[in-house]
Amino acid sequence: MSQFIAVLVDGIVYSSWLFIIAVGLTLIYGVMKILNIAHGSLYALGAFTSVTLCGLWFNAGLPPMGSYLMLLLSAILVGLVAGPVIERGLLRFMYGKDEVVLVLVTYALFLILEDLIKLIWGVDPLFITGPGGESPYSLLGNFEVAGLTYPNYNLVLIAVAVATGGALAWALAKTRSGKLLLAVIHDREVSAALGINVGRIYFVTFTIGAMLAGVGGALTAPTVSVVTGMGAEVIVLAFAVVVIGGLGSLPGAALGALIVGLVRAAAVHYLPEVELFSIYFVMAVVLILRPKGLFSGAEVRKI
Amino acid sequence: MKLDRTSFAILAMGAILLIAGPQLPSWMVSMLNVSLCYGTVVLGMMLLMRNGIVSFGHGLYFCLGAYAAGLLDQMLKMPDMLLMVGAAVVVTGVVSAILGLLLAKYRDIFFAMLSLAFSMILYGLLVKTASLGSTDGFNVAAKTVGGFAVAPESQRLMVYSLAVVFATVSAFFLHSYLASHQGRLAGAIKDNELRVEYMGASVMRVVHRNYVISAVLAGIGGALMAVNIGHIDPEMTYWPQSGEFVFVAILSGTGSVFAPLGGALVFEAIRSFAYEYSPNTWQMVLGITMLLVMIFLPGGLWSLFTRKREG
Amino acid sequence: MIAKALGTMLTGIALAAVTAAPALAQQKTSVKVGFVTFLSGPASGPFGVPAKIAAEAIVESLNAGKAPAPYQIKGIGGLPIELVVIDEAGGATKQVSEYRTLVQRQDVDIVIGYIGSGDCLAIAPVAEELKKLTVLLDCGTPRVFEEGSYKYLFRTRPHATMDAVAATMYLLDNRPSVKRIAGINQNYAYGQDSWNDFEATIKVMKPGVDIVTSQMPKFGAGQYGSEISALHSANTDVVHSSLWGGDLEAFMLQAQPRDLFKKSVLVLVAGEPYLHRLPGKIPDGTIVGARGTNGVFAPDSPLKRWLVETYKGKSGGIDPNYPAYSTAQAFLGVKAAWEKAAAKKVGSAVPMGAAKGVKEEMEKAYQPPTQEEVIAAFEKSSFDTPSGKVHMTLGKGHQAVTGTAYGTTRLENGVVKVGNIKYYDADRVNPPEGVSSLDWIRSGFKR
Amino acid sequence: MAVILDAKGLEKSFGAVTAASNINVAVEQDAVVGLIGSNGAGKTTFLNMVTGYLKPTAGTIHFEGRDITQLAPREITRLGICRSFQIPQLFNTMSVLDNLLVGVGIVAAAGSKWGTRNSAYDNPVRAVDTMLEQFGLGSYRNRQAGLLPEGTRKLLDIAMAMVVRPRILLLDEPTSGVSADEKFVLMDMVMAAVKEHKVTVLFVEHDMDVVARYTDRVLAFYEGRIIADGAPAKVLDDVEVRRFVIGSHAAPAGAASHA
Repeated sequence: MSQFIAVLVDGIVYSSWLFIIAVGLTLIYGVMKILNIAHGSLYALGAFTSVTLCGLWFNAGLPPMGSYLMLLLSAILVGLVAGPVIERGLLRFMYGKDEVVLVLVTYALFLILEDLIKLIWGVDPLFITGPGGESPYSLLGNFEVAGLTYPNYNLVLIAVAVATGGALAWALAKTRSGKLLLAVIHDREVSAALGINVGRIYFVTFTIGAMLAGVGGALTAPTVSVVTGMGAEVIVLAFAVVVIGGLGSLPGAALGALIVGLVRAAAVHYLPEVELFSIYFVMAVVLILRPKGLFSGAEVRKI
Repeated sequence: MKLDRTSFAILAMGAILLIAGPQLPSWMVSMLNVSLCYGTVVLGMMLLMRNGIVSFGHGLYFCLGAYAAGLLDQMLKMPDMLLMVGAAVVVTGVVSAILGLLLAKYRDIFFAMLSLAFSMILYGLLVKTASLGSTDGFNVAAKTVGGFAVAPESQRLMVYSLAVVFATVSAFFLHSYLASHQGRLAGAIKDNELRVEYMGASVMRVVHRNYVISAVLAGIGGALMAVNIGHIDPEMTYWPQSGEFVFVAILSGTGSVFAPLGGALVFEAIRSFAYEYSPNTWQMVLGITMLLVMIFLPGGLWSLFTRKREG
Repeated sequence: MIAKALGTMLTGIALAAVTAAPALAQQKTSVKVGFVTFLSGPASGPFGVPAKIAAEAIVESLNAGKAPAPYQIKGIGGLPIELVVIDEAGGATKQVSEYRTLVQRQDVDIVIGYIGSGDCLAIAPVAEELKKLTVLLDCGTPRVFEEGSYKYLFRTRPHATMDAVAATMYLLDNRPSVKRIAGINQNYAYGQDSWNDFEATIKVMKPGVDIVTSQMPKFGAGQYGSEISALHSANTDVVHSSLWGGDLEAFMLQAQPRDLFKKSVLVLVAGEPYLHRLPGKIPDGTIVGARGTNGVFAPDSPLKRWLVETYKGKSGGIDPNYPAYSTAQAFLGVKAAWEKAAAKKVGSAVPMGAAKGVKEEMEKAYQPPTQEEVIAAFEKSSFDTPSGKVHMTLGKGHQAVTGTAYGTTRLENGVVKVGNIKYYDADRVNPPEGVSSLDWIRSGFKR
Repeated sequence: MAVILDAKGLEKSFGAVTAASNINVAVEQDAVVGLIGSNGAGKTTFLNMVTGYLKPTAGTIHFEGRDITQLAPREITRLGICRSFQIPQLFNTMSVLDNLLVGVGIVAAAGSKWGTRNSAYDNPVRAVDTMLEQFGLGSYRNRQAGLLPEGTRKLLDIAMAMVVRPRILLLDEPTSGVSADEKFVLMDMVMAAVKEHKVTVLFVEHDMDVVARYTDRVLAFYEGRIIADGAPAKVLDDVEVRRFVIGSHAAPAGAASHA
């Protein structure tokens, strides 16, 4: 029983983490039809930036609790700097091209950003730690479930995941910009004909998507050692999540993250041997049963 | 069979490469050899792309072909190059015929993703298989060709010549295939599947057949690569490898069977010189090259040649 | 159009062939060394770049003739060393191509490098085919010389079996009562081998132990929450781990606040390079090794002080870690063999009175040794390094063995110190010639 | 005349929406049947059920006595029921010639499996050229299909259905998007080709002049049902049809005079 609870807790924590990483990916795909491989690099960028900013914060001798602000600031910075630069400087010249070509464009971007990160931060693994070993990961204390200790930071992950998902769902359903966004998702050309500024919507979407990738990276940074190549490891995982859920679907990303998270936690606890390919196995099974993922739009009649 | 100009050119290329082999510096033979193995895989990618389909998991067959070749040496002690390629053809043919039944229904990004999932499952399985060396893989040595022993000093040249022959035959076959009704049908499927069905052809069956052909080409490329490199590991089915095939296919363009072979050579040359002269930023060099090609040559490098014709 | 394309392609090839025609043989003025190490990817930070820094520092110091005895001769045999550095990332397939390029296009004299075991395995037969002296730097797999036998290939550091064997000995010496064993290792060849060796060793040395769980997270997984819970629930006495780099650091960052190590002792077979990076995150009492008598385990000597000093000059004050020591072993091994061969050549070229040809004979003797002569001198040699003496005894004289050491950590004034260090002789922890590592362990360490 | 196509009791509903109910149609060999009705009346649904794009909720469709209700479009095409589309379905990146050669290739590759018809094309290119002339497409032979003007696209779309040797040709609004003076030119060419190959024709049409001029039978659809069926003059004069189908359309009397 206690092991089952551990699976649940581990699974939910991991799912939250996955969701935070995957939600920006699915948003960008939904609106712009770009499966953004460079999402992994933006995630890494968020992590590296937060190491730098938290480092500055701690070195200035400011109160450790402020490091959370630095995490947030890093995500915003990534969104506001990298997002517009990439969208205005590169992607906007590519709209209308084949989806697969767009994937390749972001793959090229991913290769460039990987080396760029290396040039800026070097190849040494970095982590966030204050002069006395403080880290945003352990500052908040622990909680205990089923005889296991968990840092409260995990609750932050869950809270951020729920808040992000909720905020996006609310914004899409209730706000004017959200409704415009839904219109663009539904039909780009008709929206343009109706006078919606599609270019602007793409710009904003990509910036938000980049920011969400940055949030993922910034929140991950305190729990890991930030190292080159971390984006590559994460991106395929995020793909699996959004593909399982249905590309471009917000509830899909949530369900996909939950499934992947729980399956992985169960595998680790009960059958560690299969952990390595459990996720891809789930992905293949889901795609075989539901070719467009769990939450996919209805087929449009062509004739 | 009537030979057109391209068919002649393919055969001429094969003959020239065979004759040039012994005269070229050995590093160039190596580079050509790797490019030909790659090019054979990319020929298969090109066939799929003619159908409007892109696989992000073709490393699966590249790897299966290589492991089929490797296991022939490792387990059955039959280190014959022709048998190795034959084993690769059989294994990739059978596996793709089965997976193709599923995949032929998928398109666009979903095809790409499901094929990616399959390739990653193979990766997981191989990593778990300690008896095959897990991620370290194992070495493959081919010692005979069609039962005839090859002297160690001429082995490199033999491996190269074999790659030339198989790449030439593959290109020749694929060109004839694409020049036939099947090639037109592939383009038709890319343009409008509904109409193809309403003209009485099974899109599924055509896609399935072309998927199997492309998988077998990848398998041949994998087996040739195994013999050429002398070592195989699960990295061959890891996603960046598959991504690289897509990369080379887009870089090359789908205009002619020469495009994948030439594109593979260009890619290999860029990569090799980037490793050498820019060891810290070779990924950036590749990324920028790729962006430039996609922005300025949307039809791939091949469009450089077709443009001249039109101009 | 097609003919034109073909023509362009073939002209290109022909042109390249002409310009690449080998330059006429010249007098040797330097020793060109191809150095291959990870410059990107997860292994670059902890292994690749320290190795590169060490190589550059060592080459600079050797070329200036600043190394202590017995390595005072400038460069290698008086010739300056020229380094060509290549990134090891990209997998074995690419590495074989790059290796061929190094040897055939760059025309290097010696290749030193390779950290990934897969790369080492793949390079081995190619080195043999191209007949190029190649020294493997840091890879761990015992398979290279257990599955093959090579003339041109050397490995100047011991393989990874001794890490597991010595770790078990140290563990049982210090905690004889352990009953429940668990592991967390990356799911790739090195991680699997480390765990299998450790599991086999402990089953031989202490029959009846319980293997409660073996966690094998994906390489680069980053998130270890579930694994930590599983290890916790397993109620284990020992957690064995060969994690390294970012994965190890992430695991420690996540495990430490979760009290995993209150009840379990942690064995980090390759933990030494991270001690200075993780103060406060490595629990006191952790058993650490450095894959040989490297780093903190290296006995004090002029050579060790030389390495630390030259390395720090290049690294901005950071101490060399074990990949840096491995690099020193490779360079010094080659240098020792080369100079031994040169000396032998001169020594055996006895002037025969005033006979004709003496001048020529002497000139020939003072030519740099041929590759075959270096190899002959390298085989079964012993040489001094910053980590002590290295003996090329396995693999027909091509595979090094050294002793190793383990110690226990404790935090002192914010610095992790290693105490209770025990040294293990090479003979105790390495299999004898001709026996595979796993067979040797299962046979109960028969010699 | 023998009945070639026989639909009995066809029903089709999408959830709560009924798109077709109790449709009974028997079409005789060589007939030219017009399908009329306002948008959403069920004409295209009927066409889609006959060609297998939609499966009826109830009822059966027989072609030459064979039940084709559950067959796929491809199989139905192979048996000899071919169609054109409201929005032309072309191979846009290919030349006009290649668009038709695809069909020739499919027929040739199928060999003896091509329904009951002769599948041999002795000289595919010449056969296609003849067809292009017949449809007035000769001058567009090497043009890219995606760049053709709308009327030409319509013609090519119909030619693509003809090239796979139909026994029954279903045309979905062949003259929509075609200028008024081109309509009859287009229909004359199509009808000439159809007569030459002895093909039965059903076509959906909004232009009552076209209907009156070319059909020998008209089916009027309203809310998923057939409300009138018979000779054009009779159907177009029907009160219900005039009220529900034709509405403010052209005066039926003049149209009837053509028939």
